[in-house]
Amino acid sequence: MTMWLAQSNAWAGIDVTRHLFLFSPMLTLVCTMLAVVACPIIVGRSAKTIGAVVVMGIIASFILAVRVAGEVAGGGISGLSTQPASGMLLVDNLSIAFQLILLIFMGGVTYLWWMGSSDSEENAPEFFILLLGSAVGMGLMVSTSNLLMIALAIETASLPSYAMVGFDKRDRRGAEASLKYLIFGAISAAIMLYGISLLYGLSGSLSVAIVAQHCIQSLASGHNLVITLVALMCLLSGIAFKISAFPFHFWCPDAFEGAKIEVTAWLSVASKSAALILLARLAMVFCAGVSAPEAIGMLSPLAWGIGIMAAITCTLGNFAAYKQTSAKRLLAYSSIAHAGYMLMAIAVFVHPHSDHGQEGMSALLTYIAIYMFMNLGAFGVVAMVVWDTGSDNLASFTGLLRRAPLLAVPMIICLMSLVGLPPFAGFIGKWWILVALGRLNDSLGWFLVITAVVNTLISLYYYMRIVVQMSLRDDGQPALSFPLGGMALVNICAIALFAMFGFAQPLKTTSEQFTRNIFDTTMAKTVVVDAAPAQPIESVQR
Amino acid sequence: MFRSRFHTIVLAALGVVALSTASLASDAAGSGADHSGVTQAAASGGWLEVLLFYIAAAAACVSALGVCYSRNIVRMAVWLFGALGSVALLYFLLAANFIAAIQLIVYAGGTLILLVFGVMLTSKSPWARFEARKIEVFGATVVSGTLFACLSLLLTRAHWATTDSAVAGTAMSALGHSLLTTYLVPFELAGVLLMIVMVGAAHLARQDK
Amino acid sequence: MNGHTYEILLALGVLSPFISFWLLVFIGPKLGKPLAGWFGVAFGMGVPLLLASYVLMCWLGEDAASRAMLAEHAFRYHWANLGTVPILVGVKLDSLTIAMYFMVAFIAFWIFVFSVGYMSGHSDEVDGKSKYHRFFAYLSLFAFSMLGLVLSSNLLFLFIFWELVGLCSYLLIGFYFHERVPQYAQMKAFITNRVGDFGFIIGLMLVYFQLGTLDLDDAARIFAEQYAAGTGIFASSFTMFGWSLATIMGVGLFCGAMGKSAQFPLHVWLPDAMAGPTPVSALIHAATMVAAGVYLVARVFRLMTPEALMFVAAIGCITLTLMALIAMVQTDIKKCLAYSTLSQLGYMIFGLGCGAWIAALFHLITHAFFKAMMFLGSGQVIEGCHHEQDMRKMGGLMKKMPVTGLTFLVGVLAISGFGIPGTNIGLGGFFSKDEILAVAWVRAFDWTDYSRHEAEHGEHHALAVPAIDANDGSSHGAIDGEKQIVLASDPQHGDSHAASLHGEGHTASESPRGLKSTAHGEDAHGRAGVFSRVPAMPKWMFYLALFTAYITPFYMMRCWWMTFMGKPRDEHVHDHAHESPMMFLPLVVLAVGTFVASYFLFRDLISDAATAATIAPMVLATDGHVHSLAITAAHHWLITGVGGSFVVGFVIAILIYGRGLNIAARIKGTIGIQQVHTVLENKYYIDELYHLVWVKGCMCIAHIARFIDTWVIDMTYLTLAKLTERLAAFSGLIIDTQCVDGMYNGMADTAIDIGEAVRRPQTGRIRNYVLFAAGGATVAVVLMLLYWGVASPDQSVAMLTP
Amino acid sequence: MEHIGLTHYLVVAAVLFCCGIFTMTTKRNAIGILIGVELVLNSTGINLVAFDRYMGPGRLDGQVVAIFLIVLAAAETALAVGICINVYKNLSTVDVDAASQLRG
Repeated sequence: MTMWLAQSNAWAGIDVTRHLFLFSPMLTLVCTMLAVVACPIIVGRSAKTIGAVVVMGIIASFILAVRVAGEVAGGGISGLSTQPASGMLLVDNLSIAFQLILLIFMGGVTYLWWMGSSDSEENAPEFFILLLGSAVGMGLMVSTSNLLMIALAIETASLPSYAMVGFDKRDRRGAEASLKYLIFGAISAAIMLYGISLLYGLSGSLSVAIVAQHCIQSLASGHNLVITLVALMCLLSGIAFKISAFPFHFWCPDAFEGAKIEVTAWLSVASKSAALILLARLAMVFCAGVSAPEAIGMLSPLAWGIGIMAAITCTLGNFAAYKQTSAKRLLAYSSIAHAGYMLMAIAVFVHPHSDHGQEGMSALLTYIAIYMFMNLGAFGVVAMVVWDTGSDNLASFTGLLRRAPLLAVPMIICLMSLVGLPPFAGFIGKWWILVALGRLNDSLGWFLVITAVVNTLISLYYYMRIVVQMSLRDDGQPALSFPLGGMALVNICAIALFAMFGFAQPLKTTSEQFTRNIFDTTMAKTVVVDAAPAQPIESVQR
Repeated sequence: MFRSRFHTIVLAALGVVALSTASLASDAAGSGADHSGVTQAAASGGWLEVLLFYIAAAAACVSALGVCYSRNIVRMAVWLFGALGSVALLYFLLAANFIAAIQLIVYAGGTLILLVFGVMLTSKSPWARFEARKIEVFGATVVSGTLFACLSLLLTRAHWATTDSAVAGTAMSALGHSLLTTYLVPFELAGVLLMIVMVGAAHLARQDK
Repeated sequence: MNGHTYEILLALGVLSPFISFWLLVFIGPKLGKPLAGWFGVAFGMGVPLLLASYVLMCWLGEDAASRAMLAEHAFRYHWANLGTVPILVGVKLDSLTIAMYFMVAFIAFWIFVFSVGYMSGHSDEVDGKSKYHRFFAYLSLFAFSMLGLVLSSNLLFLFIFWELVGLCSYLLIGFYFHERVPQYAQMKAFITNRVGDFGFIIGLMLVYFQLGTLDLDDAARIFAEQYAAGTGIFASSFTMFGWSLATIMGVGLFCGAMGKSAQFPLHVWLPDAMAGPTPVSALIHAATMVAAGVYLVARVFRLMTPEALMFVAAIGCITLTLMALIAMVQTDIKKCLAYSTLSQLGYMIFGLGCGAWIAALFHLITHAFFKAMMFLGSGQVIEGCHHEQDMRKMGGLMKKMPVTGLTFLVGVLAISGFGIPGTNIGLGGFFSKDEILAVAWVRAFDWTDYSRHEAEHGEHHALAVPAIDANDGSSHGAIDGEKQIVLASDPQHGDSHAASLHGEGHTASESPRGLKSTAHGEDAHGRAGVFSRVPAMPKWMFYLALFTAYITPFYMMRCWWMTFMGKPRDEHVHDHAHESPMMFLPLVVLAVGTFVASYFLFRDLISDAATAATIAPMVLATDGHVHSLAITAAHHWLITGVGGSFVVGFVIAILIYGRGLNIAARIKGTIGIQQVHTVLENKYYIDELYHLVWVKGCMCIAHIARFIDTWVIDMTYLTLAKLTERLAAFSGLIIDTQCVDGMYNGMADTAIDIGEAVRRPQTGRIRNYVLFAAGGATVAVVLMLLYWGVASPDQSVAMLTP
Repeated sequence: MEHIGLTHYLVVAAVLFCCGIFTMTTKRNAIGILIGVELVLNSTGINLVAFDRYMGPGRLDGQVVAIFLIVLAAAETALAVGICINVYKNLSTVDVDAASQLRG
């Protein structure tokens, strides 16, 4: 007791105000959530009111995130904890970049919801509490390097998602989807926690940096080798579940098909990319944990593990998408495939020969940013078709080019971009991943390059099916009625895809800026990372 | 019917044993916090600890196997209760009194009751049973059996980041302190999470107007 | 003009049809039948034509120095990095670009105008929906891609536009996709082009990896430097078919051109592509797109080794001969023109391969004018005769369609190389084709293998072929009057390096390669990279080209005569024949354009552009006009022979077809003996003679060639197509589902089967998922245990630094 | 009698873990599967607390995680029961095998 009392003011010397500012984007989301909780009591349950509150919250959070991004450009901190080394909560270029993407996407999803559901939805507060909750979880997933926080953040992201998938209580399919999602998620989480407990036992710490060092030692010495791999496998299962990587992808199509379209869009991008960035961060820590040259080769099994997982994931996603008739399900499989491509980028920087960690990282960030627009556009169009025709079956798309050219053309652009054809941004994303892989210049890199290219060809087919359905088949159905705002949304996405292709270099430069210095923060070194003293960020006492 | 009654008796006995040995275990571990909250020095509990461990471990294993082989959901829940109690006992033996307490209070007292509510609300008859196919049971047996073999092999041979002997348990105040310093963020996040889940669960379970 | 005005105007001209495309896609159906077409004319092509004309006028006002300045300081947008190689996008600003740009815009504009009239007479409804606007949308997209292709300063973007152009071609060939033939034609075109593009991609990869840039100018400069220093691609010991890596790069790039310009053996798609609407044939498959291959070769000329160029020449030579022979037996008016196009493309490629860069491109431009015109004329005829394409049913249309007939005749004259030998009077082909032949003659008969030559004569030896600057055309050549072949070179360096070929080759052989790389890098732009050894050409190439020069006038005249002269053979067709006034305006304009193009502007512009190409191994040209060769006795026969070839051809054609189809009908029956007899029974002894000497022999070869064409090559493609049809079907899906439904076999089934297999675990049952995952994990753990074993506690641990 | 060490606890945890896996894969009742999950979580808890005990003085990371583990389990169960009730309302059963409309 005295021991603790002696340093009773553990927070002395920590500039809590500053930390609170740096973590303000996520805090703002939590506050927005509280506001939404309070709203029904104060102003009633009107969907529009709730929507407005949420939009304001998102905007505020976005503005703060932009400001924070400026602050942390030189290096990040590990904060809001008396033990910064534990890496409980990080803010750095990587986390803020993802939070920016997340907020933009959340704005898009909210907008989609506004158009589709705001008139009929009676449970808007609940929906937004869940949406904001999962956003907070995803935001935290990318800004931590502590095993406990990882588990908690994943759960915070997952639990609301289960409820969102089954949000429409009258929908039988939604109920079924949420049940499957829940059970699969619960099992993955349990197994992941078991793995975390083993890792804790092996390393005596929850900080990923220390865990990584111990793991690398085990791998290098062959000592504790198998148990380490088992523990890592368990940990990976929880993350792979969020990524929906093979063999934890089974929930994905079912949950996506059963969920409401806004939720599907949200999960397909936000939850996957959050998990991908989390995995990337872990991978980076593992690389950084290698301080002895002898141990470097030990990363190879990890790289191969992730690489093979990536290859199977994208191949499987593409093939399984072949005969789907539901557009949502097709896009679900497509998102599995894309998760596979993005996993490839992660394999880059676990790779022992890789000094291209940053390259893989910036490729991943770029891909996620592009992927966000592609999916928002595609799901937006699907949403509008569903609203009008009541079905997401491919048959509903028949003759869309005539019935609603302003939807069909963006859809075609988004799909072409998903394939990765120039001149759309999807090409850029894929290209940089391939470049990063190719520059590894070893068998894993080339294996993945070939897999990716072959998969791109395969995927052409099923995306084309939608295009064909829209442009060539026509059964004379009347023109589609769609909200003007929705049309604007999908067209903006399509234009963004063009623009990102045109401004590829600025895009690349930006994403490279956002991946600078992340290494040190990830290792929870907690202090100013940028060597340049020009913009010192206050160091945190340990 | 006889079978079920037998099981119930066994379970009840286990429960009684578990609860009554809890305080024993706490003492045996020699690590309970005294009233001032300062931890005592570690002292191996000798034969009592060994005995209690084997009782608790056996109870936990039997309960877990009971969960596996129960075909009825209510009985599974009861077996789970046994398992939770035994685990709480193990926590006591590990000198983690606080965890043991919340294991009993939150887990056995809250979570399990919630599960039983779930069972009651979602069954036409609480004794309804869905049988898995034989092949599935067989597959699952093989998989989990193999898994257990491998795991126990690995767990016993591994080098853990531990010292050789047990040390004194930590005081509850230390836990509380660390929750508000090092683990402040997870602590708050858990609060947020519980609120979200409450809202979500309430929404899903609520009867629509 | 100054600054970047040129580039901005040219780029705007590219953008305009693109915007027009989108607008037509969206508001086209609302605009309705004639209006959508006029919209396309105005925005799709009118704006680019205005801009192109303005730019051309301004460009002509610039002197050589300021042109070089402008090209030097052209704006480059840093688009992205491929790996570490920056991709700079910009406008390739030189005389060739301007000339091509203007040509494309001009011809395309008039074809757009023609299309408005042509399409109004065609049923364009599929399933009750009008596709009228779609036609103009596709045309606009094509215009965008083609102009973009011409402008691109970067090989990657050139390739992207290249593919876009191919896509438009595909879409337009299959415009009547509800019919069977266009479906197959579009598929064939697409597949064949992919074969070529495969080579193109290999070439691009080599450029990217070996030269480290994709910019045309940079690539050429680095190529030259690497040659001089013996590094990079020239240091590679890799060979294939006896070709070095550098040659493979050139050949690979040329493969792309082979596909697009339909060179043997990839030519098969072009005749079938005539299934598309006639304006499309005129625009894409005669004037512009097929010329893109030639344009590409001209652009990458500087990246070609002499061996690669030899390959180019050989392919061109084979193409021009075989296709001309086939053209002789065609009865379909469009097919006849198609084969003639093939043959002429062969001429251009052959010319480039010989080094007759200027002549080949000049031929490209004049050919574009008159061939577009002829296709439009044929469209007019077909339209007038109610979709009758068989020339045997035509005849005597001159009275009904005088404008069409006369303009068509102009085209026939131009393609045949009509002109008066010894004078400066003639039409397009007269200047260009004959010059190609002259260069070929020099390369075949009067060429010294320079590496050997230098070894013998050492550094002081005078150049074997005296040089004249291509532009001033002055007579340095007077030293050896008989050889007027000029090595076009940079005007600034004209004096010192007049014959850059020899001067440079010489230097290269003198100095040790490694030592002079830096010294060379500096002025490499002006003159380096010239190969020390340029081999002479085999003589058969020249003979074949010469031979074809006689065939061309024959089949063209035959075509014209059968259609317009003689007596009407099908009253029904004849009665219907009429001329649409809106459609003959473009004909007249293009006919006048043919005259103008033969004399003004283009020749000079291209010679000017050739200066930039001096980094190339060799650029050969006569000093302006082919007849200047006439000053030597040695060339008299060549000039007379070539210049007069059209007379021979015309006479033969008129003799055969002058009196209707009787003879021709019999000739067509040569496969059977009875028909041969009928032909032999023909009263015209002179015809009989020609028949025996020329026609039958040629026909025989023609039929053999056709047989090869139809069976061997087509069959190969069919087999190949089976394998690739799935791939093609992917793209086919864009426009046509019927094709795809027919091609659901093969790879698709396999892929779908895999898909099914993959989905099988997806039973929808959660427990199965879990068991599956857990089982997999267990297996993995067991395997790991078996492989590594359990780490024993006693094992000594080499702890690493934490 | 022998000394009770870390591995004893770990093996007990492994038993619970494997029983949990078995339960997940053989129970058709959704709540049954959740009970399996609870078993796995409990085994995790034993692991964590046992490691803490044997890791030296002043270590309480494992215990803290165990606390959060219990919180997570509670949260998950609450939501799970909500979802199960929702499923029951729609499907009239919580047999997960009945929930196979979404497939393929």
